[in-house]
Amino acid sequence: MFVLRPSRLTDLPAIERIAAKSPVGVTSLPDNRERLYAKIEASVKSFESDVCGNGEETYFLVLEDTRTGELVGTSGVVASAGYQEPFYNYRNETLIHASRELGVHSKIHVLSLCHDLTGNTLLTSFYIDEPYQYTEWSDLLSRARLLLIAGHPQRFGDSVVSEMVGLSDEQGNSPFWDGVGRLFFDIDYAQAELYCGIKGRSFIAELLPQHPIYVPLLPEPAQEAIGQVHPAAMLPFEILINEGFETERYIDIFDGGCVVQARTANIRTIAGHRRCRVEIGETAGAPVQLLANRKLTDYRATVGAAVVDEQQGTVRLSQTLADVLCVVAGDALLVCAL
Amino acid sequence: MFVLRPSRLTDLPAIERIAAKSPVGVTSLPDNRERLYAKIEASVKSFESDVCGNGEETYFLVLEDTRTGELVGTSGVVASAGYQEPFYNYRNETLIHASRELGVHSKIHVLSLCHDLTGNTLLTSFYIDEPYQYTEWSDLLSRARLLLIAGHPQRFGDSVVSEMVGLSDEQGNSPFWDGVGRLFFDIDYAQAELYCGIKGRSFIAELLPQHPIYVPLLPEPAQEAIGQVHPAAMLPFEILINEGFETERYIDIFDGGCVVQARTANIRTIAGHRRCRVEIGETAGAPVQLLANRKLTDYRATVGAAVVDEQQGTVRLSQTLADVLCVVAGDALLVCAL
Amino acid sequence: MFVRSIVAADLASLMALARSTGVGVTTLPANEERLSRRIDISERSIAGTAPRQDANYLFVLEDASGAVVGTSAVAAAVGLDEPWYNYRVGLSVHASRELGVYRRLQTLFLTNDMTGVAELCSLFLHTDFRHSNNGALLSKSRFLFLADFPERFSDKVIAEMRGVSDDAGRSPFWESLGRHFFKMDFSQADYLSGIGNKSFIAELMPQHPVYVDFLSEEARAVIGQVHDKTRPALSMLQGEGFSYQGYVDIFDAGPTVECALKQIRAVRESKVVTALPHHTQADDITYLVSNRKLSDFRVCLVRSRMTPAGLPISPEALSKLNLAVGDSVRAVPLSAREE
Amino acid sequence: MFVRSIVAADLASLMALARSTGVGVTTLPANEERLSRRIDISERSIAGTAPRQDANYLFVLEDASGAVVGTSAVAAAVGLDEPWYNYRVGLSVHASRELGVYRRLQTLFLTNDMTGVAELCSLFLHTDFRHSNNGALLSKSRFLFLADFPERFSDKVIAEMRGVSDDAGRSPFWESLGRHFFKMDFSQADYLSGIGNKSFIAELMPQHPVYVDFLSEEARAVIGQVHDKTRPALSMLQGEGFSYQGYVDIFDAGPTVECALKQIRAVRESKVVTALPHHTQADDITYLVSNRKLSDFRVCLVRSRMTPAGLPISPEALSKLNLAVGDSVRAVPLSAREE
Repeated sequence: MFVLRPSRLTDLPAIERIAAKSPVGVTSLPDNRERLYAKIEASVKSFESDVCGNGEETYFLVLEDTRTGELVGTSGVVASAGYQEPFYNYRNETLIHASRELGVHSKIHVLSLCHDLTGNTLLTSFYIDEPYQYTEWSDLLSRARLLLIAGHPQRFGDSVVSEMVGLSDEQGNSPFWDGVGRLFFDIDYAQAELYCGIKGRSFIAELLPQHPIYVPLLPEPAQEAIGQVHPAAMLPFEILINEGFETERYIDIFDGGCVVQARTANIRTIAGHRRCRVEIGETAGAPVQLLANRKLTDYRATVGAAVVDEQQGTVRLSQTLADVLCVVAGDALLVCAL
Repeated sequence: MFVLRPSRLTDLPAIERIAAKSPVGVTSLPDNRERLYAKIEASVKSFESDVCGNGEETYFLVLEDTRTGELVGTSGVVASAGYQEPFYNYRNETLIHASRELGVHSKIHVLSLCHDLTGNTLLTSFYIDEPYQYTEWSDLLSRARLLLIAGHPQRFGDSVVSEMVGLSDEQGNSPFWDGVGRLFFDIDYAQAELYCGIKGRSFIAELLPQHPIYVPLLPEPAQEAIGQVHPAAMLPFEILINEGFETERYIDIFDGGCVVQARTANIRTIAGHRRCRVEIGETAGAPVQLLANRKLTDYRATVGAAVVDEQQGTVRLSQTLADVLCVVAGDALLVCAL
Repeated sequence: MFVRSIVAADLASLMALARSTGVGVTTLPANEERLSRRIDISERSIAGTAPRQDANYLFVLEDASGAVVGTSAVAAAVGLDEPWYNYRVGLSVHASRELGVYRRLQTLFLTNDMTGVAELCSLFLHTDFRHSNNGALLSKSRFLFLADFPERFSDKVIAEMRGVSDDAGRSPFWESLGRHFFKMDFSQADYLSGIGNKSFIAELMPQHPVYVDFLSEEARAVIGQVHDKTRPALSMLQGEGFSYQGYVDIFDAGPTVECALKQIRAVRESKVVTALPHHTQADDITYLVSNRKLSDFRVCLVRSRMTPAGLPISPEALSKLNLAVGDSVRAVPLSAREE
Repeated sequence: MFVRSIVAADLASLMALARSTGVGVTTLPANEERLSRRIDISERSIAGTAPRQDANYLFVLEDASGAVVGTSAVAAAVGLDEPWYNYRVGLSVHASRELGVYRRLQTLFLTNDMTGVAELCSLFLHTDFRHSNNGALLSKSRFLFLADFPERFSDKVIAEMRGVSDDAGRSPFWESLGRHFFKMDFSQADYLSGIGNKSFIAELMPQHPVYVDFLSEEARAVIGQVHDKTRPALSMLQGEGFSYQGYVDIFDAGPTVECALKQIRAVRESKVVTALPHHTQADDITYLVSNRKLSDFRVCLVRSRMTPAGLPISPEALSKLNLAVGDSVRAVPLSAREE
């Protein structure tokens, strides 16, 4: 059994191991001890903080094997994208070119540099070891973040976004970067991601032109990469699509990867969860559900059998599960169908 | 008592009288017999049409005094903005100008020509005679459109927008037009609105530059007019704000007036209405509510006393009210609190 | 051979010339109504009754038999009626010392910068007459008109040079840029533009800067380049002081060459002198000579040598110019090489 | 008085000159380290060891006592290290025949078009010496250097002219445009720009075209205009063939004037001739004469008259030039008026 909980400074060695395995493009999991340490430290502070809006907080979670204590995955939530530095994306847009005299009305696809998504809550740092992909545990790893948001709505934005890693080949070349970014920088994709890791992403964005980029002029491979998702990122992408996230409007400025967005209130897990009072008892034959407490520093989420009584507003759990979730009878618990 | 119903060709003289009274800027109520005739004709056809998406339909409603048959107001719904010609607005945007070396990060407000709202359902043509403003009848006139949408969601878009008339003085001068549009056209606001009425609005939009307009460079009065609403349009504006429409993002390209927008599903009247079966009976002391049937050519909406039984899913009405609403016992009726 | 202003009676000859050109010369369509309008505008321009935005002076080359064998024209000021579009080839530098990045990118900006300038246009010479300096006479005679009546023109003069296209009329620049923005062939766009629809086409072209690096290699190579067949015309204009200053055609990226009116060699170096009786000299050179008359403007070539007293001119040439000895003429060596 | 390349030993004199200028001359700050670096770059430029993007040739005017009383410089190619920004004043026409609308709007486009061109800069003359053609000598001596060593420079040469500002240093253009984009005074922006921070400031300026009509009337009036005190310098450059081609400074909208290197009058009309023994003539004019030596470049003024055999030069002038009779010099009349 696995439990999702806030990361601790003592997790650093295990998280380093995970970061080393995560693909290029997941800049939120840098393969760099100091930055990971800072990330955990910021998360600890965020969980401890007493805030009433979404500010600089970043929440970093780990998926722990309750038997062995081993970590097999990470995920994170940034309370407010663009809080510390501007959060840039390309917006997919069409321009209308009209000539009444010729009776022509053509729509031209352009990419416009924007920071529309500033202030949105950002889901980041999703990584799970291969054996647990496409199981209830990968669902837990991604969706428990949404229950964290549901449990503490005042700490997060009205919209939630997530940047999906875009297409790149085995040599680390990104067709979108090669067709767009390279024009302005003459450095390759891996180098660009490296700079981002060190200098921050807005550093490069600020050097990109503010003029719209005409998509029909881009090389075919770059056009095709627009809004695509790297095969290695299909799992987190599919989970969010099932949650009702939309894909059309924004893409990543580096690799053209899809940026998904949803109104917080409309996300399936957030709209569909129930808040219940915990009862300890028999759960044989009960459905397996997504469960999360409403605590912060003691935030826990897992997947397990639970019986919800809608009328009473209660949820019945085994004692073991209650222990894993750090709750006792009478505590609040968020429950959502898998 | 007043009832809202689809306009008919025989209403033309009465509607002409209303159009003559409506303020400049309400181009959806042109003071022109032929165009009003075409508008009614299109509406009749739309109510009769059998469509399964939101296309070219335009619905034009009139508010009738049930005693005298006199018309005291109009309102309309365009199923899909930009269906026949592009629907242009200015998008309020900020550009970030950053200099790391100087440690400066400034946000510059710009207006970008866009047609983002294409495909949204558009509320138009709101006008009500002075004595009935700020009464339940003005509420009916505006909100019954939302019940029309609620009753036939497949005929409308996922988002609803409405353009509010912006600021202009008694001489018909618009400070926003004088500061922006006049630069490119050298014609005054009234003339511009006149051209729009005749040639269509996109005609002028196509001649505006695609480059963003830097707001700090505009004359003060033009800046101040951005997103403002003409005093004469405060009533329809306030009704929609109460419905949860948002104001920040788009403005009109002519007068800078506010363009309000809401997700269809989140609009208060749409989210909060109940669909009930009609029962005829006693309603003494019952609350006065917004009522609309689910018909098309026989669409009727009014405000009256009605008793809703939530468990049974029924609504009890007087026979008089049922007659006004063109419903008999067992018919569906949409009910919403005022 | 001599050049003169066109007159209404030339319509039939002009039609005959237009028919002989075959297809493709959009500025000289074999359409009686349009040619008649061109002649009318030219006559009204000379009479001073055409407004400046319409003024367009059309000249013809008349051969010994009195036939019209070529045309050339000057528009007083373009773009005052409908917008006149060019791309301007600019430079955009993206650099970051911290990242060690320095990129210099060519950009194309849609502009109307040439609004109001005078334009050399409608140059056409029947193939049978493309020899013996006829082309130079036909083209450069306009410069003497500019020199004689500068107040009728803008201070700047341009000529749009045909860009690179292959034998099938395919323009690599068009294929890489224009075609994306509206679905038609270059030849069709060029035709619409030629008959005066340029502004409507331009509505469809990108308004935001286009980075040249996004274009195909072939397209990049032809920006500001002329068609092989236009090379002699370009050389001639360059010899007169015209130069490419970064403006190109929005369809084929052919260069617009420009020169200040007063800096055109044939304007700057032309002199108003007295016509003297003729006497042949060993070191005669070819002069371009105008009669300086607005209502009956004529230009021909004269073999002679300037003297302090004036220019000796043969009786034949004087008769072409409708002048007599002692009249005033404007003369300039036909080309800088002659001097 | 003569002009020569700066050498390391000039540091103390240069510091003294810089101190005497008072505040405000950003190109000549009284900062020993920065002046020392300028001298070093100039020496390395002459030695050919400075890369082209850094090459900057600094000259000084030495008076009879051996004191340094003025400076002038040429940068080989600007914008190769950090972007070089200008606004280009363009035209945008908004017209609709159907609406009867025709509007011609001036626009400002941020460009890096001047990237790679040579720039005249750092001209400063001590107030006590602003007479007797000293200013012309100091400024124009650079043209002889360009004529003698053109391969070291780009084909185009520019000079940025100071724009209009009032006595308090307030620029109407800045107040109407720049100030909106970052909250500082023109003088501060100008200072940051002067010390080489131009590109960082430009990051804050609007990248999209700005319609001039959005600016204040005062600001519109000064676009492409020079400060009253800069008018003589502008006239001098115009006399040499420099002209304003629509590029202005992004802060104060002062004009950038430009000329092809080979078209600068003092370059084009200068001749390499032999120094002859001196003899005064009645019709002597003032020549600008260089010794054509890269490692010990010198220029002075000579009253003389060109002969087919060469230029007679006085012994004093020859000594300033470190030459003897029979050596080769480059000479040009100091101004077009002299000819």
